[in-house]
Amino acid sequence: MKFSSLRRGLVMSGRVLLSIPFRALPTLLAAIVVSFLLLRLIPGDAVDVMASQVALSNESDIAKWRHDLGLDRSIGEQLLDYIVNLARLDFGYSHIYNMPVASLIGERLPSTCLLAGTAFVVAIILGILAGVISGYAKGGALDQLTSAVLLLLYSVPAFWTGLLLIEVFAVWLNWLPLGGSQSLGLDLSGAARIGDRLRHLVLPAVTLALFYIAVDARLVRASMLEVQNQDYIRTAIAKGLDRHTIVWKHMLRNALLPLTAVAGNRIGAMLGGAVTIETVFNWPGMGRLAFEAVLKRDFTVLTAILVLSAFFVIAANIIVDLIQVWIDPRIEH
Amino acid sequence: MPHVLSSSPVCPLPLLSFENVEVVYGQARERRKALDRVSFAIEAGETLALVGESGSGKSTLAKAAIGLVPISSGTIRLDGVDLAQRHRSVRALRSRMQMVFQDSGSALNPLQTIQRILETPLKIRGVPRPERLARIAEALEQVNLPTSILTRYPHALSGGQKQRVGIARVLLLKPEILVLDEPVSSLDISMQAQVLNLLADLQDRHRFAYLFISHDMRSVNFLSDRVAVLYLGRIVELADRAALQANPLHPYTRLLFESIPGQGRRHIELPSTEASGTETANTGCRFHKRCPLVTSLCREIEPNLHVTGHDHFVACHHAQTEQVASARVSRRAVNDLRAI
Amino acid sequence: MSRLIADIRGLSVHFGEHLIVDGIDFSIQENEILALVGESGCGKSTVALSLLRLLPDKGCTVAGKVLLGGRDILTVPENELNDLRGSAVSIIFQDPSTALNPVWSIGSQIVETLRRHRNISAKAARRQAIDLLDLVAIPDPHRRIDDFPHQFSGGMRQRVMIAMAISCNPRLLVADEPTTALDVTTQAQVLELLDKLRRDLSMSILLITHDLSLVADWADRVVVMYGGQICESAPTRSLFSAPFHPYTQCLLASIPPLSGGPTHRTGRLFEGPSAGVVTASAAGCRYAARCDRAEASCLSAKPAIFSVGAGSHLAACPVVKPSVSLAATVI
Amino acid sequence: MLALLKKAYLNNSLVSGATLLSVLAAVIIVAPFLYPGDPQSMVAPALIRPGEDARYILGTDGLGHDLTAELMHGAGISVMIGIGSVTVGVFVGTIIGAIGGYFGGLVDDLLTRLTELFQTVPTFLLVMALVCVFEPSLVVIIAAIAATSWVSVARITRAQFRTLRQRDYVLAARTLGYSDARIIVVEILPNAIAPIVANISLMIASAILLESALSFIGLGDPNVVSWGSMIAEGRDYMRSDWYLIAIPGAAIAATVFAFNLVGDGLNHVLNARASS
Amino acid sequence: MIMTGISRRTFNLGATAGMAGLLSAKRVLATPARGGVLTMLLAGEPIALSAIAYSGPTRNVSPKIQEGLVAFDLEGNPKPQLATSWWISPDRKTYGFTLRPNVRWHDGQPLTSADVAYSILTLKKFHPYGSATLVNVSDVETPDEHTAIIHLSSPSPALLGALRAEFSPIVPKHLYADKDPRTNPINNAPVGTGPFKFLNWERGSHITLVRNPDYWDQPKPYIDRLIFKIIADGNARVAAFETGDVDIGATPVPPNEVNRILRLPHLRSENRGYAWLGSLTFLMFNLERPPFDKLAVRQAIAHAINVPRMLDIIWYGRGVVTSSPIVPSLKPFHTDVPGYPYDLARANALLDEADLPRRSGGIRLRMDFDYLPYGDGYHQLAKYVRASLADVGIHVTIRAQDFGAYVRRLYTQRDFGLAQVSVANDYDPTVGVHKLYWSRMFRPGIPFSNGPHYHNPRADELLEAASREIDLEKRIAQYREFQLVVDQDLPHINLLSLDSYTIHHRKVRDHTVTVDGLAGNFADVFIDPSAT
Repeated sequence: MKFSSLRRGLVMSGRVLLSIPFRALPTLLAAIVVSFLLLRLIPGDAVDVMASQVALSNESDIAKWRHDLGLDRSIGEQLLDYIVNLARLDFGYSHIYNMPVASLIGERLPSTCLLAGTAFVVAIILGILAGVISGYAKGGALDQLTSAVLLLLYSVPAFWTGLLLIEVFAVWLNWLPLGGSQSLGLDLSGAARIGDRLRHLVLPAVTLALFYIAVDARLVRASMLEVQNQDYIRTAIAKGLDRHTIVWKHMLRNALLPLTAVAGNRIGAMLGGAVTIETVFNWPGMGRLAFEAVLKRDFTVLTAILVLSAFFVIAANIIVDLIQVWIDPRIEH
Repeated sequence: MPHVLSSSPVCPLPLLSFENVEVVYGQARERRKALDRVSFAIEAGETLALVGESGSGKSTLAKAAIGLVPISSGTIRLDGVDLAQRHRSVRALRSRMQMVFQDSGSALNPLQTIQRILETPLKIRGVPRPERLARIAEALEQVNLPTSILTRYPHALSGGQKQRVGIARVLLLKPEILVLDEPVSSLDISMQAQVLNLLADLQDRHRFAYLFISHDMRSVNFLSDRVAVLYLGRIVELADRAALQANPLHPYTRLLFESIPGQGRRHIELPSTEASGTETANTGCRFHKRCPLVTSLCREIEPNLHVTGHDHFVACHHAQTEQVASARVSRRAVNDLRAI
Repeated sequence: MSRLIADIRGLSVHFGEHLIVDGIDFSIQENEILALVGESGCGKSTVALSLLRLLPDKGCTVAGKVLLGGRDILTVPENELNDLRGSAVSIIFQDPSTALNPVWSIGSQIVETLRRHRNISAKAARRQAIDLLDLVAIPDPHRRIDDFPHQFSGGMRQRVMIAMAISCNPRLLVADEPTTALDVTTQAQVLELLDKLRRDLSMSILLITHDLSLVADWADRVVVMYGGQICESAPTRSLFSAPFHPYTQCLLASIPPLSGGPTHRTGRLFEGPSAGVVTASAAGCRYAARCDRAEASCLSAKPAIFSVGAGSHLAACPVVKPSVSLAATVI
Repeated sequence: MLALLKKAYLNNSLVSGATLLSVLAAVIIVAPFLYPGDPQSMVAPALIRPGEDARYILGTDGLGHDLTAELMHGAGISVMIGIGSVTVGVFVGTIIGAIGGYFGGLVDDLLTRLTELFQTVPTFLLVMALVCVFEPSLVVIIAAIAATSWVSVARITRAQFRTLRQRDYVLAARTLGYSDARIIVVEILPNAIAPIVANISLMIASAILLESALSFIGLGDPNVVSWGSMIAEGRDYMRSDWYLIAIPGAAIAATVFAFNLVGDGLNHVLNARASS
Repeated sequence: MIMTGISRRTFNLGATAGMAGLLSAKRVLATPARGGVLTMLLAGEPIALSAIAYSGPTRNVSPKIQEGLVAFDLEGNPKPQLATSWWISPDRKTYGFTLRPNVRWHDGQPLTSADVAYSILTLKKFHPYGSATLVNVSDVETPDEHTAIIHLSSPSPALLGALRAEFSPIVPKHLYADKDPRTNPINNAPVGTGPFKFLNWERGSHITLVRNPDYWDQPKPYIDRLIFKIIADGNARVAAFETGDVDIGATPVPPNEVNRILRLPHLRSENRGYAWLGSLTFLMFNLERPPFDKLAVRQAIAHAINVPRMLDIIWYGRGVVTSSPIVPSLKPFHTDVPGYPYDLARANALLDEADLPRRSGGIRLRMDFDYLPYGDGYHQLAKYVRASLADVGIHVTIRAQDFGAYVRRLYTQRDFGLAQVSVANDYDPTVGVHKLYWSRMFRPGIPFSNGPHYHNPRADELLEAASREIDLEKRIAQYREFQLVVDQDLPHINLLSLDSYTIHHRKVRDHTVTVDGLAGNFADVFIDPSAT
């Protein structure tokens, strides 16, 4: 990296970061408002569910609870309060789970990050590999086979794949655990503990990754094919470069640009996908928490999850912008 | 030059005039002037050619004239009416000025038949169908196209045919002034002659005024009466074609002429730097970085366009050979000056 | 006669069912600029690409021979071909803005070429790249070597392309419309540069262009193509002073004069024949359909090439009878 | 046009995808005739295995519903949800994208922010929340999926319009005095439609997947049979009667595969044309 | 010590389960072994781990940590837990308890009568059932550290049964004082006197308890670690049993899988320990909404549903059909009532009579149906009802919703026509039956109250009398008449009392030693090393 490009990179990164208050923050704020209002539309509130657990409490009690939760105030006031609290990283108190939402999510977030992060990395790596192979052997038998398999992966519902994988690897072969994120009752430590966690991670991460491997590979293949027809590839061929250099140096870096562009929103998609995967694999993560929150009508938790997802997506997009600044020297604005 | 203005107070108005027109692209830090204080005038029946390299603002000027690009300051007048006004009458006035596009193919909607392409402008003006068909037939005849092409799609036509369809389409609206944005540069050389001849014939017949934008001095030589040389958004020289060819005053104009291939010169000594939109000189003459005659004056003060000979304007400190007062200025040039 | 650098024999290219290049023969001499001219679609760029075997493998069939230093480019094995590409023969393309990889610095792209063909260290390659940039008159090459293509203007990019193309001292440089995308002032500079390099490095240049005025200025010899066939081939002076083939004549006449001549007030430009008297056929002369002198015989067979004048002025038109009998020595 | 058809005919994925889809269409059409009435009526003993009884080729589920009838009726529902949501999504997305892309400026800024907003909230969470807010019924599910699917259409359309509005024929239309509405609808839209159309098939595929996931977690419309709800119902039986999951799952995969094939094929054919 | 009505009644119940008792006697022969980990399955995640203010899945966890004053053996006889002995005044309005000495909380503090008083009064105020079972508690007197005396405003036959750990945990006052017992974070990490101490709770995954080495009943408990694994998905629960991931669970798998997995050599089932649960599934009409205000329409709908077949198809026959509001297991109060047997002709005739003729498409009526969105089989039940009613020309639209929406729709908004509800009758009708029929329990906003808005003065009279009646025979007679009245009025169509059962690994021994089965304290559970 030479000085001029370093300087350009720093200047551009600075610009990306400077744009946060103007671009990312308003979007986040809008996401907060929309999530908040959307979930206030739901018929039935947390008190209804609490009341069902506390079967014979009386009307005045219910009214008092509503008051305690602030549910009897105007939406505007509630929203303002919510935003002010969010600024202090206070996501509210879940009366369903009986604990502050921040600590509830804090418990679940690492699991989901582990699951989604692993799937993300696996999908990117295998996706690029498969895409390159497919683009490499364009039109050949290998490409056709890879493309068909990828399209199939792209077409199968992930939860269904998960069920099948459990059936095969956990029940029939008994190689891997059925679900959960760790073996219970064994006081494992050190390497054994990590190994145990990894064994639990394999199936859900693979299930979640499979779909995105297909997505990434198709994207990479398409952009490889597009890049293949660019003049500069013809130049590279005319220079007498061998195929490996052309593919890995000249095509891939250009072909990866569209992939980085979608990587930011991928975080959001994976959080959504985690709902079914975590349910199937009994994975104690945020996706399942979201689903449970829907069932339990815990909109404090659900709003927090929506807001947090939006935050992650926005943050990821900023990171993507920064990465793009560095890998695409053309970005000047 | 206000004193010139006052000396000829009774000149009739030109058909089209640009008065200190500026077009600015981008915002804040990325602001870039595509056109900088451009002034000229065109009268009915004459052709003004605009020449310059890419990035000189030729196409921006064409688009500004036709209203496709908003101007940042200055005035464009058609028949004396300021086109910036938003009157209905101004919109009607606009159809008196039409444009022929550079890429003959891309100016025709690829999904519509020639019939539809030609009919729509008339249809939206409420021309009844029989009259539409008659006018289309007439226009096609003028551009030497058979009516059989009406059922075809643009991709089935040759480049020359497409360009003629484009010309026929503007003829239908009975314009008075045509903006020709490099009308032949995308055509093969054998087609170019046909289209240029056609344009010349149409001008003869309809007394069209042409604003002819080109980078090809050979077609400029054929089609123009006067030539304006544009450099990085400014007119640096404006003169009668023959006068310009005989006596180019601005160093850039000379460079332009000398660079034209096919003059039997094999080795031209040229400075190696070149223009680009981002390398505009901050102060002084915008050509000074490339100019062989550059002096410290050029680096500091931007020369204004001034009259040097018979209807010959130039913006160069080194071309200040004749006094303005003694310059021979025709009525036509007065219009130019009024604009300036 | 000087040495042959490249010899093209019976080159035919089919794209699917379309015959793009129809069995053409020509050769390139040492240290000359040979211009291949013709209008769009005449197959001249296809010829350029087949000289480096750059045509796509799929849907494209190439026949004939492209002999370069004794080896047939069209049949050498892939690895040997890659040794030749960029080293013995290199190419520059029409649009310098897309021909350079946008995400790598120009320095790395030149260095890469050098190191592919020369066994030198990265450091030495970099030094040499700077020298090359200096050679193609890029100002301040030490600084600019690490810049990216988009940071250069069009003409500068084409200079970088040229630097890359000549980095391994090729015997032949194919320049496919090298200045079409450039401004007229820049065009002159680039051609000037190419001509200078040809002399300094004693290489040959195949200049592919549609612009006859460029040809007049820069080429030593001209080959005129129409519809995939060669119509005429001659030393530049000879071609311009005595064009033989009806198509060449028409082309030359179509060039509007730069000054003087007819203007829109005084006359009209020469227009070629709008349509010939015969309809085209696949077998015969491609130009017949547009030719006002075409006869029935033009359709029956592909016209043979005749020597028609002094030196090596050759043409392929059976109607305009050659003054000299059939030339057995083909080009 | 003819060339386009010919190309389409020669495109492998398009042909195989279309073949699969026509089988699907045939199934949807004959379903009400072959199995009139509610597929969820209890016609038979529960849990007959596939192939065990000739009357119930694919067997019956835990409530004695004929799986064949459910599968065939479910095809219609799944495809209807797919097509319905995509129709709404494409309609909304095209309008928003077209307006933003054509006019640019402040309008575009606002609409772009709106699409960005929808992109920041994970699709599935949003659909889940929407279905939950308004209760799971066909209309709500279609609307909820549409509420997320318009975003991609809007982005594609906007990009197309931004490019195409600079094209000479659009500039020509403006200089010829065409109204904005006419330029958008008559001049630009037909030229912008190819990537949108190519995308539709892929969108239907993902809408079907989305619906199946919704049904799977129990947020489907309980009054109709969709393939997703069949899997959800079959899930409790999965350990012993795996066919209850395998059959609808395979049906989803095959249908989505077919739509994806067609989408890929269309992409290939239409984009090739656009680039040529 | 005075035998209460309750214990005598449950004794009768226990006698019917003599066979099971015999089996368990045989099992006792194995010597309990120390050590091992037991994994118990929970289908739903508890809200909190202390039952001080919560019911639901909490009931299975809390008793292991926090104990009650008394426990009940499998025959329904009370036995000491934290109270070593107790007495009841002749007017049945005063209950005295002597506390076990030298019992310490998990944090080392001693248990005192103040803890008991605090717990009972808190339970009365905040526990879901507390307000029914402890409604008559007027005061708790603590004459000394080890004596607690409960004063009642009127006799309360259901009181002693309520003092089990499952319903009435005794909690440490010193950790609750001045805090709202519902939101006290200690509920998530409870401190008790029980055989197991709380270790951690990973929400969405599991809860871990460890052996309390200082438990008062040495050498119990036997197992080192007790893990509750939370698996919501029915199919995953089956798989967890198959692979040995979990050892034990209460009614833990979908009905269709029970027979299959019980064929696996390592699994066993146990039917005891659910006698006091009394699950009842019924359909509830909204009597305020036409046409369900017409008796004929309600009768027609009842006649249109083939309940035995429903039981067979959905629950594989695991349960009993009952038309009574008091389930058969709740002896001696249950009475068989005539009910409305499956009879389509009769149903059609009744609908014709009710002026609901078949219109276009053969449809007489369109209606919505809401079902309880929790538990295995209710969704299928909805589909079954939908298909059944289609046969008599009633078009049903099933409404799926989450639990919150369901509760709000039925009990707050009252926007329903017919809905399926499942409740527990519990150990006494005053706990689980009164709230459903008593007109004073028509209280919109209160879940699982009198949802139909049923109001029959005679029924009210009978219920009010029965809640105070000390004489068992009189109570039985009151409830018999009540059941007949309700069957006539048909505000609910009572359908089924579904079986509950335990599935466990054969290595798990002595898990069911009290009437509350797996909701007991697990002090006796041990792992048979020879069976692992």
